[in-house]
Amino acid sequence: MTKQIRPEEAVKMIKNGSTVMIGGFLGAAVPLLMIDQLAESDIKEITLITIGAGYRGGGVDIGKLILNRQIKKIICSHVGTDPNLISQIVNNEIEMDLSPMGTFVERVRAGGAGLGAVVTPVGLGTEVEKMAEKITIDGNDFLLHKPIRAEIAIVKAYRADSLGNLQYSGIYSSNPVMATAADLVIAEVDELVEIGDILPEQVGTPGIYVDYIVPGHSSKKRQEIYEALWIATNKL
Amino acid sequence: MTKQIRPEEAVKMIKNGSTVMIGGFLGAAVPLLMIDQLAESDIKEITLITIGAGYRGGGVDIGKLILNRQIKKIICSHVGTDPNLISQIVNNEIEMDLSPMGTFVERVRAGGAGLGAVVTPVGLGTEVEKMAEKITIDGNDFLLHKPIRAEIAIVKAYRADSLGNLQYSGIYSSNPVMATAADLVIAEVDELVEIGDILPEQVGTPGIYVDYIVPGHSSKKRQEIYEALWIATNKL
Amino acid sequence: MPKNYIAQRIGKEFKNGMYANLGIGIPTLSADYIPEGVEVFLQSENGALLFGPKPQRGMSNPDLSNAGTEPITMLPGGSLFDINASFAMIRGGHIDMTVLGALEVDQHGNLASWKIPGKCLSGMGGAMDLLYGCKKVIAALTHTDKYGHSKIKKQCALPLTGAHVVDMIITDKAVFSVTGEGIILDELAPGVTVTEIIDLTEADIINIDDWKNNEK
Amino acid sequence: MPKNYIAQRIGKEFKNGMYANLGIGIPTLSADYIPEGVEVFLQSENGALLFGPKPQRGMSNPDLSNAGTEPITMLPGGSLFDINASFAMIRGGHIDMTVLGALEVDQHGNLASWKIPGKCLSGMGGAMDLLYGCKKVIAALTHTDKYGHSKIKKQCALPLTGAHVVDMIITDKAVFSVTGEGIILDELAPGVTVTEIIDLTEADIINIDDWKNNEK
Repeated sequence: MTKQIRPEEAVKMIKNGSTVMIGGFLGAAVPLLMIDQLAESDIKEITLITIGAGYRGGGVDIGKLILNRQIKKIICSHVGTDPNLISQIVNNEIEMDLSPMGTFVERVRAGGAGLGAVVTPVGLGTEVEKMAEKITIDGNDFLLHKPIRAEIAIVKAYRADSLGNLQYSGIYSSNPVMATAADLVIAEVDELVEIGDILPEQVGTPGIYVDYIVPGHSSKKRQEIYEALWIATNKL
Repeated sequence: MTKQIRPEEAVKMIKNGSTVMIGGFLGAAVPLLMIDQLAESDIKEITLITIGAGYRGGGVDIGKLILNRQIKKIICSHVGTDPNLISQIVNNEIEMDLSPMGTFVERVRAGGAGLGAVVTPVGLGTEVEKMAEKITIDGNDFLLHKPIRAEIAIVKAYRADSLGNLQYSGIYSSNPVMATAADLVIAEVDELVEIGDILPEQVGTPGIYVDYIVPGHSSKKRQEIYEALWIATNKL
Repeated sequence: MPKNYIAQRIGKEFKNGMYANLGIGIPTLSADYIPEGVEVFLQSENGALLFGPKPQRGMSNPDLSNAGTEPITMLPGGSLFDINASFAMIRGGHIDMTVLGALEVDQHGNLASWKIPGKCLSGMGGAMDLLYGCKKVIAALTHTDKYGHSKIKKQCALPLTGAHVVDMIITDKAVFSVTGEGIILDELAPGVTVTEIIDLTEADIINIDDWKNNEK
Repeated sequence: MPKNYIAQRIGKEFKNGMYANLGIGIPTLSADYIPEGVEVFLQSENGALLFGPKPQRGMSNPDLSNAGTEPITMLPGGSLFDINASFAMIRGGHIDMTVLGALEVDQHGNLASWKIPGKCLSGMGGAMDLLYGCKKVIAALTHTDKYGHSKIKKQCALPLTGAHVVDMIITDKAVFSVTGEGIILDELAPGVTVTEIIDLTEADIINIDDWKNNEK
């Protein structure tokens, strides 16, 4: 059964040294309130699993956790948007496990889907060969990468019902796959609805995957936040 | 661009010896009209890729192709529902490539998603070990299976627009994954709609995957067909 | 009826909030014995979660059927997804319990169901993924075949559907737990004696002496 | 402006009905130069197909943005899907063309863009999947760096984003095809001479003699 809790309670499930997966992509489709709670907490030494860094320029969304030096290791595919993150990596303050984006998301899928590895040609002949094992199948080379799982995944969805069913709107990003690949899954949503309001075909993440639902900003509030951010950064 | 054509035209793209993937599962969510066209054609020596045999008892949906002896090889996970198929396999008239269902659908996904293999623990210690390569990752054994692709996939969806976007209704079954894993994809649908009628979140298979749209039975007609079948076979 | 007894006994294993996948036959029948007040979320491997009973005639939906192509209904809060998502759910360890039929099981937790060499061929279908992926695996079968031979073996002779996968065995005569070392007799069906179980069970029952002492 | 010229030249590569993914920077700019009457379906690797221009202020949707988190709109017939479906589409060879920026490319079709050792680190992001998966790969970059050194190399010195992946190179000076053996000069930008290309290109241009003869 899925429980609805406040963000302040949800954040208590994360400990020093926890491995935490956070859904979304460069600031988009991210669980803003839960990230704020994390940033306001004393939790340190986090292993953060995310597709990439936060919103371009740093200091926004997961960039706050970097500024606060709460991250010990990052497992991702891209860090180029956050100069603070880059400098902490370069100074060996943050350890990095990098893979190409398509490989990264398949590694997370493998972690959630009980698959033993990801086998892909992407990155042959590049430094990615050092991050994987090279295998040959019928005379063709491939790179074998290991699955990724987290202790806690924090994902962002549009709506949820009390069974934990999640509906997405717009760019789903890494949220659906991350919801499958953690021991404990917390979903931050714009809106809570009655059971049956999300039709079976509209469910993006079935409730079986979701442990806790956290009410996030309303859709209206999120529109204001992103519109202001885009205007302030000359993107709108 | 996706073209709308009649089933009689679509079937001409299939040749003797073609490798054909057919979506659906034991008679459910299958492209009924296209199967009828195939059954009425002279096309023989087909390699059929399907999750399992046709509706229980045989002779219905893809069971027609078995009765007509149009199939040379079947790549699937289950044949138990069609006694005609079983006898042709036992008599070495049809060659069989079998894998567990979850492995089978991942093999098709790998074929469509550019992955080199499927690595799974399912089937360790069983005869499936003979159907795959055994590999060890961090001390744990897994079975490595190769991708599956077809020359032609015939899938069944609810609605389509003229860009080839497909919307599913009810059990999607193997249709979405099969639409990604063939050189040529034909989709049979209940209904053709205007561009924009299928909302971005409702698209189950983006038009990029679909080459031809074939108008199938209407939803009303399909309801009558399945209701009659279920009543006749004591399932309703 | 042994089948109804087995289904009824399976019913006791359902816990509130559990996600379960039930195989064709006796396991499916067990859904009728889910205890009052216990909510169980049933998964169908062809791509549905939280499905309900058969529809009335005239109300069937051609696109809603279970893994045996029998018409079903969806309950409020149910979800539909493609077959890859369904097996990712199964293989990934997200389903709490599966109950599957078997031709035979053994004291190592092996289960055979998909093939009788030279006699019967069906293909393993989704059963293997369920056996390897689900958190708890219950094998449900009659204790003996039609000749009275034990289906609870020391070692399965038929091709396996899963190796070292069964956690619990429910028959018309008894309930067993499977450990790495052998099977433990947990329960006798009403009217069944320890002597009868010893006679009808080929597998080594590691706690059988305790039962013998208790019966004395 | 070299950047606008490159973007404009990329525009000629768009064919009607093509599915394309455009990298950040010059490639994205090329969407403004899609020829009249040519319909191109743009893919964004974060999970959208057939997206359109930026919305008006006040009309932005917080959940619709491209891979650079810039607000977008969806066009009728567009589709949204999760990131695994997006990269399955890319890696599976379903996208007709990708245009990506680069720090340098070479005559073997190698492309470097993600790392300058000791200086700049970004991570490869989605670029590698695009390079290995898309049917046609165009590298779009200025012909020389700020010191006037050729970015079209005999052999890339920087860590590669993709090995043997580039089909075509479009710069502000010329257009090249990449073969297994070397690069072919297909086209000079207006006002650029063969001598200039020879001076500014480190890579071996295998058909350069034909161009020299033509110029005489």
